[in-house]
Amino acid sequence: MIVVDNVVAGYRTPAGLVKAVDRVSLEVRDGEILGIAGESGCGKTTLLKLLYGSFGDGLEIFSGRVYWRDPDGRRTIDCADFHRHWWEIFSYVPQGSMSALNPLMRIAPQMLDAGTGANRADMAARRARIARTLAELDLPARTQRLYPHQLSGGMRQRVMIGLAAYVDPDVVLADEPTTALDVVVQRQILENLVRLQRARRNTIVIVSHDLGLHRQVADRVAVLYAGRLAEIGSNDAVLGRPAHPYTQGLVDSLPRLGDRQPRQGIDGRPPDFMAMPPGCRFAPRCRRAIAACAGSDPDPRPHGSDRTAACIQLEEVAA
Amino acid sequence: AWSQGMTDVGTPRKETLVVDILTGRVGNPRRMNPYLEGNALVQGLHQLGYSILWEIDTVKGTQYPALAATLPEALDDSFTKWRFKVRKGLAWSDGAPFSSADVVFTARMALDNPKLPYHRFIVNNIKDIRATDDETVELETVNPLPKLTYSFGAVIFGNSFRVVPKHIWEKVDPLTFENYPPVTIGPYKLKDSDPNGFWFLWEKRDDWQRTDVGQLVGEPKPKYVLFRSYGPEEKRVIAMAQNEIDILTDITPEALEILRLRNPKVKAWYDAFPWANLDDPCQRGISFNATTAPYDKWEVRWALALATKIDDVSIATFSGMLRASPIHVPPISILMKSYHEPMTAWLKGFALPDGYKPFDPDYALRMGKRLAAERIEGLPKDEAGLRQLFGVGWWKHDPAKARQLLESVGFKKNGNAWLLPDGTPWKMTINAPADFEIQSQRLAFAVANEWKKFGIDVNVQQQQGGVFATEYATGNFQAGSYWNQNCAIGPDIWVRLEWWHERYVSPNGQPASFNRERYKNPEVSRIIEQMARLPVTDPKNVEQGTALLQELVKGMPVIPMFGTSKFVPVNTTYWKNYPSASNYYEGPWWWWSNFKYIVARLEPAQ
Amino acid sequence: MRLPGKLALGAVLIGLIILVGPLAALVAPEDPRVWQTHPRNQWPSAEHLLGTTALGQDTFWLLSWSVRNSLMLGVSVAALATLIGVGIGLLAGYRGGMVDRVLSFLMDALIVIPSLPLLILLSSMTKGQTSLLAVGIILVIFNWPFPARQIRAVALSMRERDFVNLAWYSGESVGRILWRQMVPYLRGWAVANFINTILVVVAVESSLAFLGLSNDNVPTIGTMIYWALKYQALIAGRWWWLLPPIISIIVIFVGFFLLSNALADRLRVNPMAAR
Amino acid sequence: MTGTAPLLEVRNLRKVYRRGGLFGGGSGGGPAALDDVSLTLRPEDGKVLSIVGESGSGKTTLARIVLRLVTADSGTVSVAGEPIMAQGGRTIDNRALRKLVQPIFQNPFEAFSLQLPVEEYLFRTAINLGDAAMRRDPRPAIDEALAAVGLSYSRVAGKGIRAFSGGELQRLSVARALIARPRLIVADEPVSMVDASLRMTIVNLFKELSQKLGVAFVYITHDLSTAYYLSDVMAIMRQGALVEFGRPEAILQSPSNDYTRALLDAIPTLDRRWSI
Amino acid sequence: MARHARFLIGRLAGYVAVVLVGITFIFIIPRLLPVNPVEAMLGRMMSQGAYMQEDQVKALREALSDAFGLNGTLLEQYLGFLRRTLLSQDFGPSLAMYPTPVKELIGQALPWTFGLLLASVLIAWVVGNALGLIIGTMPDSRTSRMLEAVAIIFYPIPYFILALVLSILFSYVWKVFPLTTTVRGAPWSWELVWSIVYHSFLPAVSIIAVTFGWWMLSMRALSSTLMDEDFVVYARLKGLARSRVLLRYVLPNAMLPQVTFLALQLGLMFNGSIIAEIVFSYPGVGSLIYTAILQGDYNLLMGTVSLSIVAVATATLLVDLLYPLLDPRIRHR
Ligand SMILES: Nc1ncnc2c1ncn2[C@@H]1O[C@H](COP(=O)(O)OP(=O)(O)OP(=O)(O)O)[C@@H](O)[C@H]1O
Ligand SMILES: Nc1ncnc2c1ncn2[C@@H]1O[C@H](COP(=O)(O)OP(=O)(O)OP(=O)(O)O)[C@@H](O)[C@H]1O
Ligand SMILES: [Mg+2]
Ligand SMILES: [Mg+2]
Repeated sequence: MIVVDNVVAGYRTPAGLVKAVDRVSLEVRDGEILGIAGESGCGKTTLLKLLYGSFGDGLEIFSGRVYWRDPDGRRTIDCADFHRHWWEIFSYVPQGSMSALNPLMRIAPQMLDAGTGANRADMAARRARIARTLAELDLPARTQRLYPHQLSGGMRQRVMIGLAAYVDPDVVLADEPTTALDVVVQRQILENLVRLQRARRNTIVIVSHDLGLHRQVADRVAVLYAGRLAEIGSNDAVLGRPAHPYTQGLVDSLPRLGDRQPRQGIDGRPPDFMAMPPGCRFAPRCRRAIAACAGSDPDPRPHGSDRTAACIQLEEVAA
Repeated sequence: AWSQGMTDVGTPRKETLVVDILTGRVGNPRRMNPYLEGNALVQGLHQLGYSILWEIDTVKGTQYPALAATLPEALDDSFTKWRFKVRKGLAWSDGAPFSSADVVFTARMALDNPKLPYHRFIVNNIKDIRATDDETVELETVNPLPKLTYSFGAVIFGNSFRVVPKHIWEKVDPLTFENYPPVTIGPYKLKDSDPNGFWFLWEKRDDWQRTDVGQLVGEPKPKYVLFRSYGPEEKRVIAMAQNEIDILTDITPEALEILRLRNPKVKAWYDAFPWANLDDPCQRGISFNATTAPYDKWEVRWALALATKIDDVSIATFSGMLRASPIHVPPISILMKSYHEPMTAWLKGFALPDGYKPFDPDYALRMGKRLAAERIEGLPKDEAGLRQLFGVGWWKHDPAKARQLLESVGFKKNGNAWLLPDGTPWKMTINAPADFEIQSQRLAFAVANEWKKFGIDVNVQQQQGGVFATEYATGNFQAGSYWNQNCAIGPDIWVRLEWWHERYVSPNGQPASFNRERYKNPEVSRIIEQMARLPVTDPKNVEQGTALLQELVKGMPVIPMFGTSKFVPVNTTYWKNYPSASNYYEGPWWWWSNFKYIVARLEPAQ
Repeated sequence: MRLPGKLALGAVLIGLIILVGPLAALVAPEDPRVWQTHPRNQWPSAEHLLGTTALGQDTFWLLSWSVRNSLMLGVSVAALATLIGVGIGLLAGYRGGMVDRVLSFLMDALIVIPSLPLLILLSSMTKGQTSLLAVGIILVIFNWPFPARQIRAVALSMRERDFVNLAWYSGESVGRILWRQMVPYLRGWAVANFINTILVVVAVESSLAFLGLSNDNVPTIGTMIYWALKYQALIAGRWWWLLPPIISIIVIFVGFFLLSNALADRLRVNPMAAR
Repeated sequence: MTGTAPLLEVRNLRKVYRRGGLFGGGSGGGPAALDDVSLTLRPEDGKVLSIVGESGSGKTTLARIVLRLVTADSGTVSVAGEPIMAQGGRTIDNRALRKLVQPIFQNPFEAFSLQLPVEEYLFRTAINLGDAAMRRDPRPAIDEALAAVGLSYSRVAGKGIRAFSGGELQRLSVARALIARPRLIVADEPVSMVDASLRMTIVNLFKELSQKLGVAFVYITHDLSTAYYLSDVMAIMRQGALVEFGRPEAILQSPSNDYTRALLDAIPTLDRRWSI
Repeated sequence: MARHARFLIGRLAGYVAVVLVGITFIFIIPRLLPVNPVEAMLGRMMSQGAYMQEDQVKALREALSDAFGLNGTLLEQYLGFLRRTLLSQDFGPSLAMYPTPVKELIGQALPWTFGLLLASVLIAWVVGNALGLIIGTMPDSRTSRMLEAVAIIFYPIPYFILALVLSILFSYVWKVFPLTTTVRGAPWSWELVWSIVYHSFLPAVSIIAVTFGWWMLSMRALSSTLMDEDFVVYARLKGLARSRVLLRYVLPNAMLPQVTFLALQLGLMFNGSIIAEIVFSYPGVGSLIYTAILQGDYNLLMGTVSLSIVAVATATLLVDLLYPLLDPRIRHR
């Protein structure tokens, strides 16, 4: 279980702090698939990096704590030490995975490389696993011998998924893993992933802005808005019966095939981290905003059995 | 890095004399054919391998028979028919006896091989040569050749007529023969050499008695003579400082100073100032191309002489360890006696056409004072000693007179800078050797420094050997720190000064063999012709020589400056009885053919 | 962080060199090229800060002239050679095709031709009056192809990257693409090449002097070292003659190293965060 | 026919990637990335051509050939009547090409230099390709384009690529292409990392631009719903070949091809859950 | 395919052109120099003081000009030269060391140059790049700061000084290495190999000391830029050991310029290292070139330099062809 305990984290820039994750608390439960959704730039990637313990690029925790606890609760690891367990407990599919491959190495050695520290299964076995994984991802066998630039965007992305999955870690953290994939392949891969997850009971966190995708695979879904956790709860609750006006807006803006009527997204634009509106951050765009919204920035509170949400008018909004 | 008492070529250090190779590493070490000009010989072949018919006594400046048993005897009054005998009982290093046939064979080989570079010389000089018996050679020259021994015996350095063994060479083509290992006549024979040319090991012959050295001096003590090259001066100095080498050739005064301080066993020619041997037979000065304006005027050349403060030049060049010479032969001991000292009176009275007397007899005294002020020890206390050390004097430093001379031929002074008669600024380039012949190199800079102060835009162009020589030969120079022209070793100074004859002048652009200053003086030429007719031993040689020198002083085609100071340190750790100022039995020219006579006199020090 | 420290140290070192070199040379009370103006081989003293040479020159003033000349020659040759080299290398690699073929030919031909005989030719044609300018030009001509060849290789690979394509589609000229898109990736490299070339220039000066091709009218660090060696300052322990030029070249190098790296760091956009 | 040239005409394109290596030669690198692809977007058909297809089916390759970043083995391409690629024939010069076509690259993380502030691309585009007014003062145009993609200049100013999220970078790519106002924008998955709400905003913008300003789009995507929503003509690709080409309604309502049916089937929606 | 063939043909034509230009140049330049090999040799003989008469000098001059093949027009000489070099790789006799064939001289020097320079160039390359990589990628670690400080202070010390100081230290103060080259041992024996290694040690160290700096500086710059790239960042996120990230991800991506220049250096190696060879008395090609220039030995100069011309041209050709292997993205346009 990964616990995020009231964390404020983000980036220090000359213009000020970017608190891309702001007072967020949540748990990633063992053996679940957690979907993280939210608008572009709301802090999904940042949150995922926290879960992975990746601080190389200026990310800092300003307050709060992130740690992992093993199922028996005997061992905890602080996120500062996660990196010792990369590709053993945790693996990661970065966003923009298309440029995350070394242009001068063929695919197979790059995959073999991952987790060399932790996973010392013998080479032949690992090669076989790589071949199997790539096949599962619907990649031709020759992919192994190609250089990254010889792959299409989607193929590279699949390689990255394979890279994270083939060593079979406890926790797979995937950041927009299927953006470059056509839906057929995407479905195939996700189905595969879920099937494997069910068999092995490992944990998967998928970041995606695609609510439809979360609906298909996630056990629970978290929705972020401008660095804050808007809503978290079971798939059916959050996506079936959104409680937060923002989640509602997202659900509504989802285009439907065959629909040619102009559709509007949520009004307005996501706020700037440097200039957050006072009170509830969503208020300026919220169709149901009331005067009180500008005065308080609500923390998530339980709403129903399996969800928490952060809105002062929860009752009213709930469908 | 030498192990217990052994050299790194595997000979006992105590029995080995280690000598610097004058020219450094030899690029083609297996080629020892002395008749092919690209083969370096100073790695021992010249000094120890071959013997010369008539060797030079470097103390007296006269020749004596070496390989020959006698000096040549002229058979007629026209000096075209000669006879001499070769030494009896000599043998080649392979044991074959030496005889007059070898001498004749050598000459014939050159005569019969038009492609041999030496051929033309022999053809021009020898009409016929034959051995009348095992020890007698008779020859007939093409033209009268009163100074036959100069042509076929050593004067300076040696002679190109190197007798080779007939029994070997008659079977080979001298144009391609490598001559390795060489069969030689000297007291040592080549034992081993470095394929890369860094060292050459010579071993004393068991039958050393059957050599000219053996007969004339006796048994040489060093069992081995190792010629080796250490590279740049720093390394050579280190090598001697740690007793790896016994004899160094030609280093700078600075290097000598370091050596003296580092290793008390290292000795120079003198035990005190000026340390260097001053008897090198070529003197240093600045030459002019006498056909290139404005240096074609004697006024200009004389003005430049008077614009030179010789004391400063001396200090800048070799810290004052130099003997000045106002005339065109080197101020070596023998010639000081024959010329410099006798001519002092004339020099004092000598006047330029306008009556100005340029001679300054007191250089020696001023230098004595100046160096004493620098706390140099060991300087002579008395005037005579000083004059003997620093020379009879030089020309005055008189910029005013120099200016007047220049203005008399149309030069103008503009501020501090001189303009040529045509109004353009006077720019002058002095050719100087780059990184070899250090004394000439430094002299050029020092003189340039003087003339700059006088207002001429002087620039020293250092040149590597090839360029330096080529420009000199082709007359492509204005002034140069050249030294070839003014050399002499004995009272008969004809050998080199003969080069001043105007028939040798070539147009600029074409190579000249001699008189590269391109100086034409009918009087000089006339005296030279007269001297050519005198036999070597004729006392009139000195008389005529004096006249010649006086003529040259008037014309000043070269501004003579100093004798050459050679810093040739020796290391007395393993060997002693090297020649030195106090033990003057030979000059210190390790790279001359008479080196074998020096080796024969060395004694083990331990 | 550390940046200002580096910058400051670099600036101080270069400032020092400028002070000791060009500035001091301006106010030199004497022409250090003239020999025998002072007693020889003097230890450093109040009168002669760095003593005197074996030729009776004041070492300090000689040093200041040398540093000035070497600095001028070194910096301008290094700057030009680096600029031309990087520019042409990028152009050849980026444009490819005929342009590349021609430029590569030029580079290869210049790399292949040894400069030594050419320098000898030059010096003999100018009768030893080879000016700093002429030497500088030759050095530039023979030193740009090396960076060019290396940079071309980088450009060959970089031109396949999308941000370069995007810049091209932003209407950028070839020049600006090279300058804005490629150079920033090579800035550090170019700076390294620049300071390295300064060293090359000083080394060439001394080997020219070693070959007797330098002009005695123009003292430089290289020739100063050469003369000191020639007069055996090294083994005679006359450190005040030999060490100052060596220290100068080290200071120049380290100074430029710190300064240029600090500046390059400044110029660089940190991709992690806002500027 | 109105006599106006097609906005985009692609004829018989073929491309097989070479294997690379020491001599770069040898053609057997793999199957053809494009196998005799022809398609045309006529003005009368509309402005937006969307290309949907399997991953690795050659969409990007096609786009890059139109952009002249990849040379095809054979075939011709012209945009608005101007030849961009012709077998041996005349082609337009680079300047004209850039006025005519603009790209949005698939991978936003590769599309900007790590060493430059991202805004530079916006400014340079405006200055190089904009009209006189824009050249004088590029800011208004930039602000406008940024606003259109839900960003503001102050959020962009001075920042390097790493300071942006993936979606933000994609939006910047879109904004840049818009500033150039070309005749054709080749957008390779321009909104794949953008959430549904913003995606609609941007897609709406495309629609608006195509209608108001006549900018044509090649819209490469795997999002069938926006493709359907936006495009006038749709192409579906698989393994280097065009499997369907026509009006989106026609294709989606009566897919003639198994692959198209599979595509429609695989779209994740909220109302339906896959049975895994 | 056709495009590729075009590239190859063009590149080969360039190769031939470079070699021809270089060779022509090295034919012409010495002949413009004011140095005449005959005069140079006469000068040498005279300054050694041998007594000569004028007809002797003249005769020598003619004989030597003839032997050296300096008669005939420049064009005739040039054509003859091309024919000889291209057809039979024969450069004729050395002029300064007449009549030793140039081939023989080069053949003797080559193994030395090769041994010394090949080893030291490669070692410097490895050491310099390794240091540069460490310093560039871990700019804040103590070790790399120290390494950097030491390297940048030592690197600018002029070669000549460094070499001399080294030999004073190790051949005089602490006598572990010899002052000069005396190689002993039968050909191809271990003793010989050891002897060569022993004698090459100091020169090699000094060459390495002055050449590794560039590799370090350039690698430092290249690798520090690369640290920002996504694939490097991700490689670290893969949990790879730092060394592996550096060696497999950073290093190869910085190799293009490094390999290019290494190839150039290996080509230029045939030039030898003149100063090193002089200071350390090393019998390599460098000292041959030096003598050739000094003595106006046209043939020797042409022989040695042609060798280096061909070597450099070949090296650049090879790297050009190798680029696609080093970076598969590179295509020849
Ligand atoms: N430079 C290249 N060298 C060799 N093969 C390549 C190269 N680029 C692409 N390919 C191959 O060409 C095929 C088509 O690739 P392309 O990038 O056009 O696909 P795509 O349709 O854009 O896919 P995606 O939706 O995954 O981005 C793929 O099989 C890919 O492996
Ligand atoms: N290194 C950084 N320095 C400064 N700001 C950053 C940095 N990385 C991200 N940000 C800012 O933090 C916010 C959150 O970024 P994050 O990458 O977490 O978004 P995201 O939810 O993943 O968006 P997307 O769906 O577009 O990828 C963004 O506004 C972004 O501009
Ligand atoms: Mg993200
Ligand atoms: Mg693609």
